[in-house]
Amino acid sequence: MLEETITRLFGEKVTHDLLRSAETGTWPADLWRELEENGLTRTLVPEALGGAASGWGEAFVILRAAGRHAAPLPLAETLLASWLLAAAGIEAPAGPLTVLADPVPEGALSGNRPGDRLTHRAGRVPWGASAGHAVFTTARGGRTHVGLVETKGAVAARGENLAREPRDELAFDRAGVIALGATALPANVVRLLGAMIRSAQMAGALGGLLTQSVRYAGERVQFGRPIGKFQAIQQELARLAGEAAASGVAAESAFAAAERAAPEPGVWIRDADPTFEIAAAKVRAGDAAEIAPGIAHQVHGAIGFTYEHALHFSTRRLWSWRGEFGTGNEWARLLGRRALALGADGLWPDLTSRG
Amino acid sequence: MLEETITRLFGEKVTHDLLRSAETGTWPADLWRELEENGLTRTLVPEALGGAASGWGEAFVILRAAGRHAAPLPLAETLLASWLLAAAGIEAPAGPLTVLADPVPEGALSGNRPGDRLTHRAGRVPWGASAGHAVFTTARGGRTHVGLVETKGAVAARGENLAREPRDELAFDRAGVIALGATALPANVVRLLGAMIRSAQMAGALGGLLTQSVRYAGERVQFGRPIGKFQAIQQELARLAGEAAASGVAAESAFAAAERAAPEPGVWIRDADPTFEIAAAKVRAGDAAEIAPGIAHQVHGAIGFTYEHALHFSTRRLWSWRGEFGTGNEWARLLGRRALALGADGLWPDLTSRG
Amino acid sequence: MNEFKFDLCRLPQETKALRDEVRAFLAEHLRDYPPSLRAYTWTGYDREFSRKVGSRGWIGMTWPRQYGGGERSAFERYVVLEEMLAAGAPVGAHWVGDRQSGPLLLRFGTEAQRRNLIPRICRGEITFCIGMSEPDSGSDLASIRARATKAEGGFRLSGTKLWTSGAHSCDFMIGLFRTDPDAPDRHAGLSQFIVDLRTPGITIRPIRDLAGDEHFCEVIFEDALVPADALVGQEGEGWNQVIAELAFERSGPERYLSCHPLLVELLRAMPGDADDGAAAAIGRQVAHLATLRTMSLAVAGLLEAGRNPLMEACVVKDLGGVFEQAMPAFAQSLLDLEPRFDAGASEYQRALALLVQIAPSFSLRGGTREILRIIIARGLGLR
Amino acid sequence: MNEFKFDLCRLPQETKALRDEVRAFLAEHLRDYPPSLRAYTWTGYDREFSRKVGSRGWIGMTWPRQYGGGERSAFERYVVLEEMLAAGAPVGAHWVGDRQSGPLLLRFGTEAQRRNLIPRICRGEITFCIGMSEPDSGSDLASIRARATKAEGGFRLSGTKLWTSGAHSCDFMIGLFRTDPDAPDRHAGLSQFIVDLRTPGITIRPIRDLAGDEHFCEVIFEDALVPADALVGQEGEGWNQVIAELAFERSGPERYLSCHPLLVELLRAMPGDADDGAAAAIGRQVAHLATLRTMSLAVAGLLEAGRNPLMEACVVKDLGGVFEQAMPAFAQSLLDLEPRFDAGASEYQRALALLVQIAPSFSLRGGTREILRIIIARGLGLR
Repeated sequence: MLEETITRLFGEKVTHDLLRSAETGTWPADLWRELEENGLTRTLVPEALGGAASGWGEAFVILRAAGRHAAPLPLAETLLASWLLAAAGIEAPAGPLTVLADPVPEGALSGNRPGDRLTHRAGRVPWGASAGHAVFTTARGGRTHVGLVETKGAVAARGENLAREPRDELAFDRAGVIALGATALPANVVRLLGAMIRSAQMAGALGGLLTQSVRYAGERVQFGRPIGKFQAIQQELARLAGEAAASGVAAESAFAAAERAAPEPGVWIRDADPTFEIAAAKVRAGDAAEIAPGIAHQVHGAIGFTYEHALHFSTRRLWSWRGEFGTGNEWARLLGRRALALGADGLWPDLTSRG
Repeated sequence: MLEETITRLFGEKVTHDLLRSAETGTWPADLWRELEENGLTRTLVPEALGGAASGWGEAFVILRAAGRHAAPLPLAETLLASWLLAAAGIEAPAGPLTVLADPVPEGALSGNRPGDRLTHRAGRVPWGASAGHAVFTTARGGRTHVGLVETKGAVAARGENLAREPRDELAFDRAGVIALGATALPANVVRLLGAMIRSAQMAGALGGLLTQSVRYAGERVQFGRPIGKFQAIQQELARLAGEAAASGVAAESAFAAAERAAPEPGVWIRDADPTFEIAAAKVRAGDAAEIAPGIAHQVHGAIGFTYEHALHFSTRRLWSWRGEFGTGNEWARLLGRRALALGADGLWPDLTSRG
Repeated sequence: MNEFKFDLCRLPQETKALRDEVRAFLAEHLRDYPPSLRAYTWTGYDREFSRKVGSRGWIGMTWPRQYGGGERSAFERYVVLEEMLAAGAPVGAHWVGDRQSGPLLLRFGTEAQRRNLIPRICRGEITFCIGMSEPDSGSDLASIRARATKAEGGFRLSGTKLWTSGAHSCDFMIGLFRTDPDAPDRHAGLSQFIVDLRTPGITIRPIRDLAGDEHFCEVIFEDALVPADALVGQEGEGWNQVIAELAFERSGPERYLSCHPLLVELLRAMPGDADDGAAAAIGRQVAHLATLRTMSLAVAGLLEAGRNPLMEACVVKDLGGVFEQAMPAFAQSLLDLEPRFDAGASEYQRALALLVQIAPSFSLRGGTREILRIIIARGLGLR
Repeated sequence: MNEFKFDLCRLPQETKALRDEVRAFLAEHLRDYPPSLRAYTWTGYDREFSRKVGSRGWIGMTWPRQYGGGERSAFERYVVLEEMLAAGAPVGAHWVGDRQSGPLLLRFGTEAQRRNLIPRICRGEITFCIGMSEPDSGSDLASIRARATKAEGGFRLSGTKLWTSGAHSCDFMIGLFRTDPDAPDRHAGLSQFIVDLRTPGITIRPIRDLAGDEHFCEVIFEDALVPADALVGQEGEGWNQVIAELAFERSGPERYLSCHPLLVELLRAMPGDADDGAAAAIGRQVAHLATLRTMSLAVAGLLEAGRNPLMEACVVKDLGGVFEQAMPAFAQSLLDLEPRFDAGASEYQRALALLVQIAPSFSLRGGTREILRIIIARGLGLR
């Protein structure tokens, strides 16, 4: 149901023209409004705070679809930001939101109550200039606090990733903190869940590559028959299908782990730490992002390299997202250090204890 | 000419039966005698010392052919050992020879003249028990000395590599040093030239894999036609051909560099240090040995895994040789450290200065 | 296009106790079983061990109680299987019976065949092999030439089966024979038989493999007479029955755990000060392993739910095969230790030596990788 | 089977001085040319630079003096080429003329064509593009539909050429057109023409690529009239002439140096304390680079010796393509730096950003990798 709704919505609205204009800096206001009206920007917010009170499983479906369609707006960031706010009991302001990937150092805040001031510089903030508000975390007295600031006046420099999605530099200079609240969340929660939302978007983009490539291989005729009939092409498309499927499973598994760790905002069950599944999902998607775009481009031939064709909206996002909220290397190091610490006799019991 | 002679000789003599019996420990005496009679065991020895006075280029042709036919005897080791002896002005004794890969520590020798005694333990000596004599190196007064000992009485343990070639442990206990002489060679000469001779054997084995696989693909019928007609198989055989060709070129290039550095035994031109080319050859062959056997086995299917089929005589040698006289990793580290030291602006000038 | 659909599936909480039981059992019975033998995983053969497994009720776990089965869930079976494989237990003697022959008989066998054989499979008493390939038919099973001819007292079998794993130590073969040489379609006219391998006229010749082991066999039939009730299922329906059987084969934990004992020993052998590059390389393996397991479990869940996830199973087999086949090279990229099996070799080196040699065969088992990918491509709608 | 034969070939000693000259030239003229532009290697376009290169006698180096060539050896040309490419010099404006169009005209052109065009190519004054692909013919060139029809005063060209690199900045196109639509064989009835791109009836539309550059073009011919002497070689022989032309394309240093500027910048960006794993990874790249160069030189030597190393050239192209295509991923495996091209990006990041995006196209240039490998397989005797 949800999947159908969102797929229909993105399918209709995220047109080629929309994607092109978004890449020149135009905010897709209609699409955003549509998402808001369907309650899709607040799915992770409890009803008490005006949200849909859905879980991470629904968020996965939404974000995978957003990734598949390359939806050019900060839906993933907004879902995460509003969830973080809800965890601190803060009502999310209207409009798109973004997050600061790393905790703000203690000294950056002048106090610990609303009305206090934030002085801090953060780079590569997704959609920093388009989002009205940014959500940040900071450690206070051993607890992770979540805070909310306006981005107005804080945009120091515009930037973009390879997919021409905004990645801006925000410089807060005694910016008023609208709200600040304590949570039970881990200190690296934004980077952790950030990696998770990117893994869902990547899984979606990989599925999109597969769909586009299979369709093209069935249509494009060379040497008198569709190229999809050539064994060499079939072998490659089968590999692409495997990469897409594995990334999808790994990402969904990460969201399921997040659902177990955080069945509702504000709750964080330490014994159900989802770091393993999230790291695995980001690593798996990163590896797929190394293989799959090459296959899709190889199948498409020259046309796939033109800006006019839609393929690059997916491949450039994969090349960008694989590095965001931690590269595959970084998350793999974490998994590897963990495995080395568990040792020969600990690896398998640990893996199977997870489900 | 030389290539034809040696190919004919190995082609006739290195039969399946010979290979099988060698793996059970039988010394291929006839084949060895034939090689000796053709002067092929002393090609690198100057005429004054009773050899053929050929260069490293000829040695490459001989060793590549030996690798291609999986010739089960220490021809490579004998060529290297006799060359080392010649470099020290020592006449090589009759029969097969072997080498100790690493220099013997200074204290292992009771003196520095013939008649002195060697007390030393060396593992994984190729054909240690089959070779009558072992050649070793040792550092004395800043110069690399080459020495000769009998292996008789020194065989502490028999061993073998994955290809069931003997790799024995020799324990010399006050063994009489038959001869010892100073040379201009670098301290790591055995490991260095050892890596080079293995790269030639590996190039030969890779060429053998290609020949066997192409022949089999042309003969084996599945689904009504030779499997070599299937595009998926063609793609893989083309890759195999590339790996074999690259390894051959890299190895030949290493021998050419050795010829420039050591145009005759006893000479070692420091400005023409062949370490770069030899390391590159061992790395390239090692990478090929990771890809090519898999392709050859995949093409051959089940029959290739049987002991009765000849394929494994080549694949098991590749799996063994890739680690001998330094793994690809070890030599790659050396090349990498060198490149890092040369830096961004030094890499290309260095590469092109080599030829 | 068919999009592949893996619905996530977690093992039910109840399986925890079972897992602990299996681990205790393995700890006890495999205490001195070395890594170099564990590396054989499901090709390790030990009738004694299989009888012990049977006595615990871990063979035919999902089958009806009336035939000696356990009527337990597919998940419980999955847990037992993956624990056995991860530990490298010698499950070879009951492997085929539990995985293929039992399900085949339950589905297509006569009541008498089931009563006679299934309970003995469950007890780990009898062992099976699969006779499909022939000298001139590898991946192309429709080209089978071995014949079964109706005769006084049953069928006479003649011809040669090749690459039959473990035939020399098995009691029965489920063999595919041509019963109608004149059938118009190459896939028609084939039938399956349960062949008692002690039947006169059968010669079994083990074939030594490159690693020195005898695992494959050639089985020669010279007018060997089997009774009429050796026929399994319908005469002439052998092809369709085999296809159904192959599907059982595709996505179990054996599809990505064949080299698991090596990964375990690699972790044991790694130096304490592994650098960042090594840590990342290991982490990447772990990520792939975890993902494959999740995918494999998803397929098991779909099967348990009565769905037919044929393509998903193919994808797991393909990815799993690439993963496990690459493991020996991965190990060698991290540790410069020679693969060897002679006297001075460590257990890690022995396990590595075995797997370096046999891993290339993993992409041949149950159809080559190329054919598997063509099946997947068809599943994507390409043909 | 044809065994591939690479006879090693060292550059003659005389080339040293030339190499130093080229380096001095590049040091002077590219002093401020940044890595992010060097990453374009032979797609970098600068007429001014090409004229300077021409004035040094480094275009048409091997051609006869009577047409303005240098009558120098293939090795001297190789040295100039590899120095230019390794430095990432913008050779795009003379690239096609020097590499394909000049040799084509020398081989098949009329005396008048040679006298008119070759000297200007040598001076770096005129630039060429190749018009082969069309909307419905990618790798399958025999399916070309653009037509040349005999007319008063020459030929009338109609149809569309696609993926013509650099047409919008070129003076001439060497185009393949169908002159005999009724030829029985698809490969027959094709002819090559030199088309002055200022000819009325020609519309050139640059096509923006995924990285934001305009390099490809669509060239539309609407009854464009070219003179009769625009025909190159024999009418109807276009296919065979093109095949000969493709062979020039296969094994030069451009087949493995397309990402070289990135490798250089990666070395610059590496931290001083690179660990063993990183060192080994870099060493492996160096080993492959050195081997590819030796192979490519060997092919150059065989060509210079009058041999026809077609298959060897294909092998170099295949291996070189895999090597250079993998370079961006390799760089990313060593350094966790984002590929980006916005304001704050470093030169390394910009070079990486470009190559991450365009490297996948390297296996399409001059025929796809699949087709190349099928050609190699045929060279092995498989068909």
